[in-house]
Amino acid sequence: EEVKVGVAAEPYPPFTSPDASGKWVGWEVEFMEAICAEAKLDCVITPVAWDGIIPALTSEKIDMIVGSMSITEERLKTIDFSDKYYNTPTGIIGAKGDDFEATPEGLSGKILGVQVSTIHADYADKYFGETADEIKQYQTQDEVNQDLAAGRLDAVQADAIALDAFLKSDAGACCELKGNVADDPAILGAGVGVGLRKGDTELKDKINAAIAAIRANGTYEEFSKKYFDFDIYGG
Amino acid sequence: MDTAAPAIEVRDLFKRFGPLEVLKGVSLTARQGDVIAIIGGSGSGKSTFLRCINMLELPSAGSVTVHGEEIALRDDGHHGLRPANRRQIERIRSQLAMVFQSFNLWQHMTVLQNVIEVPIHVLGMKRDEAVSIAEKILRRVGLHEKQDAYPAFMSGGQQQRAAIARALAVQPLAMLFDEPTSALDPELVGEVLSVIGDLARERRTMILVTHEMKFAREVASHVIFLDNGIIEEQGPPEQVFGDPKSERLKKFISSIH
Amino acid sequence: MDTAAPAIEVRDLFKRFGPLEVLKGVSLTARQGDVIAIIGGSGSGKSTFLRCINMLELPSAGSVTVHGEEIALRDDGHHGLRPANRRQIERIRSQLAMVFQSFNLWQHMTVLQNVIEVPIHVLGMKRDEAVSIAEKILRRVGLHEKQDAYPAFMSGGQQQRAAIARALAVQPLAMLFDEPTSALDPELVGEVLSVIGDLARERRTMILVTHEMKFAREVASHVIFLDNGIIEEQGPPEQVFGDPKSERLKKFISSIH
Amino acid sequence: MSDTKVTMPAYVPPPPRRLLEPHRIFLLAVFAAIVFCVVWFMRWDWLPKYQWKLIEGIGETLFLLFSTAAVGFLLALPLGLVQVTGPWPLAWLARGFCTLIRGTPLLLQLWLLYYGLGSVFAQYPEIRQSELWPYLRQAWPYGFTALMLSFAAYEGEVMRGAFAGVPRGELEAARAFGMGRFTMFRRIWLPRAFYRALPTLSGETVLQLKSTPLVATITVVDVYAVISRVRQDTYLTYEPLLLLALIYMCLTGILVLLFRFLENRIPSRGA
Amino acid sequence: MAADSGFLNLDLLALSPPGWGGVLLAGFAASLQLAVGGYALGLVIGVAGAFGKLYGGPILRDLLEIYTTVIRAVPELVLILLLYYAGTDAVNALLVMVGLPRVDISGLAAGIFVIGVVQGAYSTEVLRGAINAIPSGQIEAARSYGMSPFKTLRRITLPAMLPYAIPGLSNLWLIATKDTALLAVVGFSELTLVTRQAAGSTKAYMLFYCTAGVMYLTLTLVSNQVIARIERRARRGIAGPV
Ligand SMILES: Nc1ncnc2c1ncn2[C@@H]1O[C@H](COP(=O)(O)OP(=O)(O)OP(=O)(O)O)[C@@H](O)[C@H]1O
Ligand SMILES: Nc1ncnc2c1ncn2[C@@H]1O[C@H](COP(=O)(O)OP(=O)(O)OP(=O)(O)O)[C@@H](O)[C@H]1O
Ligand SMILES: [Mg+2]
Ligand SMILES: [Mg+2]
Repeated sequence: EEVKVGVAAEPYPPFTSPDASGKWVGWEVEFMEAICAEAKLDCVITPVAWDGIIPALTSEKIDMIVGSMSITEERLKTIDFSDKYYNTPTGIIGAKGDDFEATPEGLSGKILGVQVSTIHADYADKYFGETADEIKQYQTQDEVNQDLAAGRLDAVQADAIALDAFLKSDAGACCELKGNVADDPAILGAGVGVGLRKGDTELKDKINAAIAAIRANGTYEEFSKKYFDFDIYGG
Repeated sequence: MDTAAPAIEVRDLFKRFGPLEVLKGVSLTARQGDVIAIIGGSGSGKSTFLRCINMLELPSAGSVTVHGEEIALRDDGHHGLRPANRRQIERIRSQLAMVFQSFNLWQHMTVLQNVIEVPIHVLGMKRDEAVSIAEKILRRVGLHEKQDAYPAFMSGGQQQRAAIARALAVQPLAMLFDEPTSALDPELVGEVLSVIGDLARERRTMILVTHEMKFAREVASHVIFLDNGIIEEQGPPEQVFGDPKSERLKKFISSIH
Repeated sequence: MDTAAPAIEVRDLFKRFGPLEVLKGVSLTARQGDVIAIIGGSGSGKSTFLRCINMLELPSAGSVTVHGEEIALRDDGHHGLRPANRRQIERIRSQLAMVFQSFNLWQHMTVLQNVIEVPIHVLGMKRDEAVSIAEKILRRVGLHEKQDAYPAFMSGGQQQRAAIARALAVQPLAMLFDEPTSALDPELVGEVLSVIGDLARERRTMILVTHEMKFAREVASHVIFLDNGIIEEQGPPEQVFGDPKSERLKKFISSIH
Repeated sequence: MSDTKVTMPAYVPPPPRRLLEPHRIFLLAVFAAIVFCVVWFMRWDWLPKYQWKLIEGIGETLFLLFSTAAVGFLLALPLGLVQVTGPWPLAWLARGFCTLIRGTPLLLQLWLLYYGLGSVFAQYPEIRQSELWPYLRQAWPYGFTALMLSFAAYEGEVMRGAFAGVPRGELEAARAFGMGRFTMFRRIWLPRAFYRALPTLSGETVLQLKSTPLVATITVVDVYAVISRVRQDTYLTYEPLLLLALIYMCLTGILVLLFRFLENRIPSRGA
Repeated sequence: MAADSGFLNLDLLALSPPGWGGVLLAGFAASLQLAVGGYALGLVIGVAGAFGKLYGGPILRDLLEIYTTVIRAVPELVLILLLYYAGTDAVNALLVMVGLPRVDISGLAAGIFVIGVVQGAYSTEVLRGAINAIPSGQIEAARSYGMSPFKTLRRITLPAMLPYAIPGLSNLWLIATKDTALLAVVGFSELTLVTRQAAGSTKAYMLFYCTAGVMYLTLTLVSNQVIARIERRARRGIAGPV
């Protein structure tokens, strides 16, 4: 049975990004391959524009979303999720030498960049909307990072892991982590899950079983080690 | 051919465009070999009359009989007429070859292609035959060397002669000319008139609208003066031009030096 | 005005287009009040000659003197001439009003705007004054009610009269007409000719290229027959039309019935 | 016969047409039913929350449209003119510019300007000291530049055609009456070309309006970006897009009417 | 991955990994497929639409008017989003209604559909204008020689229309090639999206955007040459500019 797995067409390293041969690589791609193998699903990667990925799921262009999508109340109104498969804190980075904290006060007068249609966009709106000078939304995380490096942004809020990968790259040399934001589970959700159509319980059960299985048999740990030196599954 | 029935017989033709009544009962009989010239002021309805004969304009009332066969028309429910039988009209049209004032040659075809188009695609003639007839006709109107030229690259006189050749190629029962020379330079008028004059001398049936009074006088067997949608006066050319009866015609003839 | 110097004097004008020598030494003198008609076959160089007079075409050799002032030309290094002084040409042009065969009215302006354009923007007249002069002129050519119409909505005869009004409005030293009636319907020719006839009777200096022999005969004080780039024959109209000397002219006159 | 009359190969005389024929009434009824269904069965509860943002977005869209069209048109005049009369180096430059811009997608030009230049800023942080930095930092100048250049290139072509299409005779008449070159350009050539180009310009301005949403991809918050926000906040697929389509249709309608008003100032006959 | 890998690091364009050239070419091919398919579909719609508008009944004419007006008033970007989701949804809903299984509409098919529908509206207008531009006398002459309506269409109207339609149609082709870039926003892997991915992954934004620009420009220039040739042929019988 063929299952179309939607990933964001915009590169989101180190989770999903195309390489120079056009293949999709990254931690999340390996995760997907692992659960598909476990659940005996014939998975095909289908890139979809991030801001249209939920409509694509509901209109059956894809069957599931593996795209670092956090499980939130708001999304649960429209789609269903599997159990979480990783969880990370949310961080804010900024240029070196520009000292501020990842709090509403710290961001006052700053230009903050986020990726559209993410929990970070929602969070920034709610907590920094008042104080920050401007919140800019980008199509891809790459472009957010790029604009921070270019100096057009003062701060970037995103998934701490994705930010970490950026900071370690050459382009990220300009910047440093200013801290993690205060948690708000209602917005930031309870970790990242596989997005599924409502009512597609059969697939949901298979995925949940597969996640539990790869967690149990050590596969999860094995491919995670290639990318991270800490436990990405989170608490 | 059956010379008993007139080639074209028009009876009590009326035509209105919306509120404007352009033709108010015009009749005409053209026997085989007649050359009828229609003259009249601008807007008097000459072109409209000619176009009604082959149903390019549908008359509001009246009948047109071609070679004994009346064109079947029926009421269209809006105080006008519409063709009862499209096939019939198409057939009759191909017997009444029209030569337009502005030539209306098909621009995407060479002269030869223009001439053989109707014989092949309407009359169903074989290509070879059509080409050989066309070549004869083109030679006759003096366009033999121009047969592969496109109309846009020819002078007005040449285009008009090509249009005449196109009309001749269908071997029409009668030819209708609408001011065949008024779009031409004075110098080109001559060559076209001489071709038409030849046709007249061959006693081809022709109805022609013209402004060239001198020419009408020479070639026509019958002249009709249309004014304001009715035939104000008609008769042989000597009489119409030489001894006009009505005031309007007198004035008209004097205005054209 | 100084009537001693001729209004326009052209001397030994040559014009070649590439290999084609169109004018081969044409001279002309138009005194104040002269009406000079230029006739000749198609392609004989009539338009080119007229256009050389106001330097719309630059002659290859020769001189043009307007009201005693010679238009300064200098060698362009390619066997031709070019204007030595653009200002002078612009000034002289505004004294030689040209009326084109195809009217060339400015389509984006109403008739009135067309007529006042040059007085205001070239001659620097006040708007009020220009309008009042223009209205007088328009009334004169019978276009008073049409003054706010756009040229595209007027008949050919009306457009040609508007073009004449535009030319009159600059109060020109002389007027140049290039076949002012050949683009018109026979019925419109009359009205334009009558306006020009009026101007001739007022003894305005005019040079006109025309195909209307009858008219040329009536209004011209001098007729020039151009053939093949040279003046084949010239003289008063009675002589040129009534008693042509050269074979070419005889043939030409007989060809135009 | 007029040239513009369409002669169709059918013999049915055209019935008199009125605005409200029976079938139109039927179509209107169907349309009303669709509108009713759309309003009734779809979710529109988010509208009040976003109305101010939407209005601001429309404002931004209109600002971009009018500013880029105005400046672009001013640039298009010389671009068109030198291609018709200019010395060849200028004519070539202008033609090259038009080809370059017209030959590549606007989206790509936009990204090249914004992110391409951005990567240069990342390499040379000194740029941030310059006086222009406050502008370089914002997104709209890039959107403005890209849209403006694009409009200039397309209109340059249009104006080239319009300048070349002014009948020679009318220009000759101007010369024959002694107009200087500049007067002739100002009084005859330019206005005549402009009125000729108006119908095309109207179409092109609509195209320009339709290009403006691309700037949303470089963080300019126009009406499209606001609707994108709505889409991501509500996860609705169709409703926001339908509203957006409606907004653009209204804007287009207004533009078309504006241009028609301009066009009607100089009546023209036929084609 | 260095930011200073710079503008001129042409290794990044090598055809095989780690160069991105191969990916770009694949994207270019996808763009071409989209453009050709969408353009062809648009032409089919356009021919049908033009004749419908000129000779169809009043209802058909009004419906076509609505189609062309709406499509030409709404930005392509918005149309692409709407049609991309709604179009494929509608097809599937229809299939389900008649009891057939849902089909899986590939991105390419959906893209061609979207571009085709948009192009169709413009082609309709171009072709209609071209048919109107034929001097009416040409068609009248055909009628006066007794040609049937269909024969007039085939022998006179269509060939006579071509020279007037070609400039508009060639513009549409160029627009089609560039409109494919808009499918980047729905995640279709055509040239612009893969360029963005390549640029994002390598940070060599300038290099990749310029490369893609050159590719589009080449396509345009080549197209111009071909169009010029076609136009010369079609305009054999026409003197001077149309
Ligand atoms: N299709 C039409 N719709 C409305 N009025 C028309 C139409 N065709 C002709 N007319 C009008 O009918 C009248 C007669 O036109 P027609 O063309 O028959 O005149 P004509 O005698 O041929 O004149 P001319 O010598 O100028 O060609 C004119 O007033 C004209 O405006
Ligand atoms: N710009 C030009 N370039 C090349 N040849 C030209 C040009 N203008 C005119 N000619 C040629 O010069 C010759 C004379 O042309 P001109 O227009 O002066 O003739 P004309 O006497 O006015 O004829 P007509 O009575 O037909 O108007 C013609 O052979 C024409 O082809
Ligand atoms: Mg007529
Ligand atoms: Mg001439």
